[in-house]
Amino acid sequence: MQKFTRDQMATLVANDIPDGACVNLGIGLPTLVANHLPGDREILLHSENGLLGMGPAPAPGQADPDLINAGKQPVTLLPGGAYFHHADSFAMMRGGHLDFCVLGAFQVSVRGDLANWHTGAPDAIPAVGGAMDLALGAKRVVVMMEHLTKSGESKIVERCTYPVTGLNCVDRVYTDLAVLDITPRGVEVVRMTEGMTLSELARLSGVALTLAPPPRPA
Amino acid sequence: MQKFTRDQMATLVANDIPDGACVNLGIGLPTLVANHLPGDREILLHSENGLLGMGPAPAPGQADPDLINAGKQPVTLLPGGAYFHHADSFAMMRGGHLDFCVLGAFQVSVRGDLANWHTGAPDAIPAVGGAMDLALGAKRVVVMMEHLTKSGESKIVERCTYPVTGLNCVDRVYTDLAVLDITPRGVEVVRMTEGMTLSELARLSGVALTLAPPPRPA
Amino acid sequence: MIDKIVATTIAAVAGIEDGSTIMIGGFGTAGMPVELIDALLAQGARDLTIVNNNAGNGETGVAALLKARRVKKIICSFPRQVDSQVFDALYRAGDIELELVPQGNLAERIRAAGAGIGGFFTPTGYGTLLAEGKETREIDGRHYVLESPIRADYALVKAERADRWGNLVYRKTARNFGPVMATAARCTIAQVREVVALGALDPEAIVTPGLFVKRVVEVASATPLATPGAAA
Amino acid sequence: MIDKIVATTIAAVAGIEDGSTIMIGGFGTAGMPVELIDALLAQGARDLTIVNNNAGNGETGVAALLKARRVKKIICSFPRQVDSQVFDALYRAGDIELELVPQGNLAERIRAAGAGIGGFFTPTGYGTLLAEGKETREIDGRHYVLESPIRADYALVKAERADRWGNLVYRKTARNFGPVMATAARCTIAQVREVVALGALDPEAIVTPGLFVKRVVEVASATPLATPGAAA
Repeated sequence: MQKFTRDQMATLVANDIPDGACVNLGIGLPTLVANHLPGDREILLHSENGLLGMGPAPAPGQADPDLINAGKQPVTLLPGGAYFHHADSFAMMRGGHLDFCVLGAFQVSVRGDLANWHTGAPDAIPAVGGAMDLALGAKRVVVMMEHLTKSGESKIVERCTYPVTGLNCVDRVYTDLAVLDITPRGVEVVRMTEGMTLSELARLSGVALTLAPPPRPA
Repeated sequence: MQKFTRDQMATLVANDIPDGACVNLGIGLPTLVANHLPGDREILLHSENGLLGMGPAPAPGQADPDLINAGKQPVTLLPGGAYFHHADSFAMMRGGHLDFCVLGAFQVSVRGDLANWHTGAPDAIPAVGGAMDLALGAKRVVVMMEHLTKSGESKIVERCTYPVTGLNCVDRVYTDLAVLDITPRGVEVVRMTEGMTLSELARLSGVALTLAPPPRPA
Repeated sequence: MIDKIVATTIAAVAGIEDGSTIMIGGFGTAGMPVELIDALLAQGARDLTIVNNNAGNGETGVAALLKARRVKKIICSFPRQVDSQVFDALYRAGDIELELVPQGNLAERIRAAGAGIGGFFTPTGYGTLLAEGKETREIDGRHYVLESPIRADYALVKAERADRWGNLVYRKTARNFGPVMATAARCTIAQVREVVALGALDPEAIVTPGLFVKRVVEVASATPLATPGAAA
Repeated sequence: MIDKIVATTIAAVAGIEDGSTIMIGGFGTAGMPVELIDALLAQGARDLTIVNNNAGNGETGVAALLKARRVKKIICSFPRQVDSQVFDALYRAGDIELELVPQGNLAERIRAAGAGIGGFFTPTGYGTLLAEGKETREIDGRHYVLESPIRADYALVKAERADRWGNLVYRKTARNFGPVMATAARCTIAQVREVVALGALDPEAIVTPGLFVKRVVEVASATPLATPGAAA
């Protein structure tokens, strides 16, 4: 079975982000998107710990411990960037001022519920960070994740079995097998890996899928 | 009947403001207090339109239309002063961060209700501005007003007949006849004009008054 | 490339629809975007709801908009001023609707809209005419009124400097309502004294980050004179 | 004369009572007032409730306070990190109480306390475990949870510069929770890299006006190195 690589997934997401968008990239897989943003688009990265206009990682030896992203990695600030405090930063997200938010996930349900903060394991130490804010944090919330768990179960589910992060909040899911839109009509397939069929994808996913109108070539 | 002059009233208020206090002086009579602040105390003036550390009126010809107080009069900023936006400015007041707020009033009730925004006249165009915020706007809210209306009615009342600005919010009242504390035990007289007696003041006021313990010499 | 700079005030207000809710910055005339208001007057939109601290001074700015009968409703804290004759006449004639809001609640309601808050409990106004009919609640021994966010279609604000991303810094007390209004409108339009190069504004001192601003126009005109003598 | 500058970190934390609620700024180690925490450790107050985004990194700062068993409860958004071994052990042993709050709600609840707001409706967390038992409301078709303010007795924050009135400016993303925490405590204590003369801070760029700050201490030490690899 052919799969999108992580970089291919990141490229698919990056290409969908329009010029001028303000974007928050969640921790993990979504961070990769920054490396694939089209060079002819000016896209502003927001980090919820208080900056807009985030630049790339600093050159070796240039890291500033006071200039980090939400993953606590050293970053830089582009000319035109700005700093602000935590309440202002989350007000930007909660108030719907970001255009795009890209998140990782354990599960996404057919109605767009997101589970990405807690495995539900009874011995786990819970930690939520900004996950629940990010889930509602932009005009468009998209998820990047592998389509199947290591044991082959679909992460696209009828109903989340992990504790949810937010309800009805995901607009689109990018997996290593497909790009899926969560719509009021159900889950629609926007794109599949080469050789994948709708029926095979639906079988793997265990949920009903239809082709998105109009279908775009893969 | 001997009365405190407006400047004497302002001096009484000013002397009660401790060194280091942050103070908002309302429009009208309270503005006079700024001229009587003891020179050996550093007192920070707040204006709700977005500044702390307000200085005196500018020299003639030096007025800056972008630097005004809540009364829309040109002012200056002292070294150490700061500008902030309206939501932050009112958060300072509502959050109890100012030490003193000095207000004018139509009426103050024996339980500390304040009426100072509306005469209740049916043809009046209502305007509230920051009055209701200022009424709750400091750890200590004091009122400066004449004791009697022009027609001789007491402005210290059992119950406000004008529409109230805030309930149970006034701590002390400075009038041209007395200084009165609003306490859970009732209205206590802290100071009177020379020659005034408690019984005469109570008669003029139309409300029960007691001497504040310990009585301070006038 | 992001470039929010437009060439003229007319271009800046293009597309404002009849019936829009428009926030207008300023406290009296300090921070009032007079040239944007003039452009809105020329643009012709009507049946507007205006959110401003006041209800116009003299015959210019918000007052001119009122005088031209473009405004059906005003949400403000202090309409009555020594020079609010235009509003006064319309109000007495029943030709304009007024929603009077305590100034701090006005600022906080605008901030709530921008911050995605559905409502909040404020102590200001409790027990007064302006809280009549509103939900109240006692919390930890203090009385509060539930207030709702005020959102707008457009916000017209005046700032000192901007760059092409729409970052804004303000000048002195002309800042007032600008930063919160900029967050609460679908489309925020800023007039600034000076457009500067990207990177010229100190990232520690930017008051309104560019994501809140859709259009910027440079208006180099002198600041209008303040109107002394009016109350807040 | 107003002079909030104190000579030592020990003097800065003097008087902190057992059982206090203490907000501590910082996001990971950026903005964490390590030297003030060390002084608090030496001062000896116990049975503390700590409000911080995290629950300690490594063995210093908040982690050292936890390790010394001074903390009975922590209110935070992200306790579990690669280097949160001190918290993890206490938590698994049932030796510390945890109130887990989504990060944006944490910031907004602190802001609400400082702004005199009695409670607010937030969309964040609706329908999740962290909203269980909380009042909810549908407003204009969106679902919200009622959240309450978080107040503190003390706030310990780290800033870049201060003057004797207590005005603060911060540095880059070390700003994070500092400005809101400074508004929400009865007594805010700031450690700063540099104390400057009154008037040296740009009044347009002051982030925390002095009225929010009670004590300032200069700590010229180098910023501790960031801990890479931990999540938010």
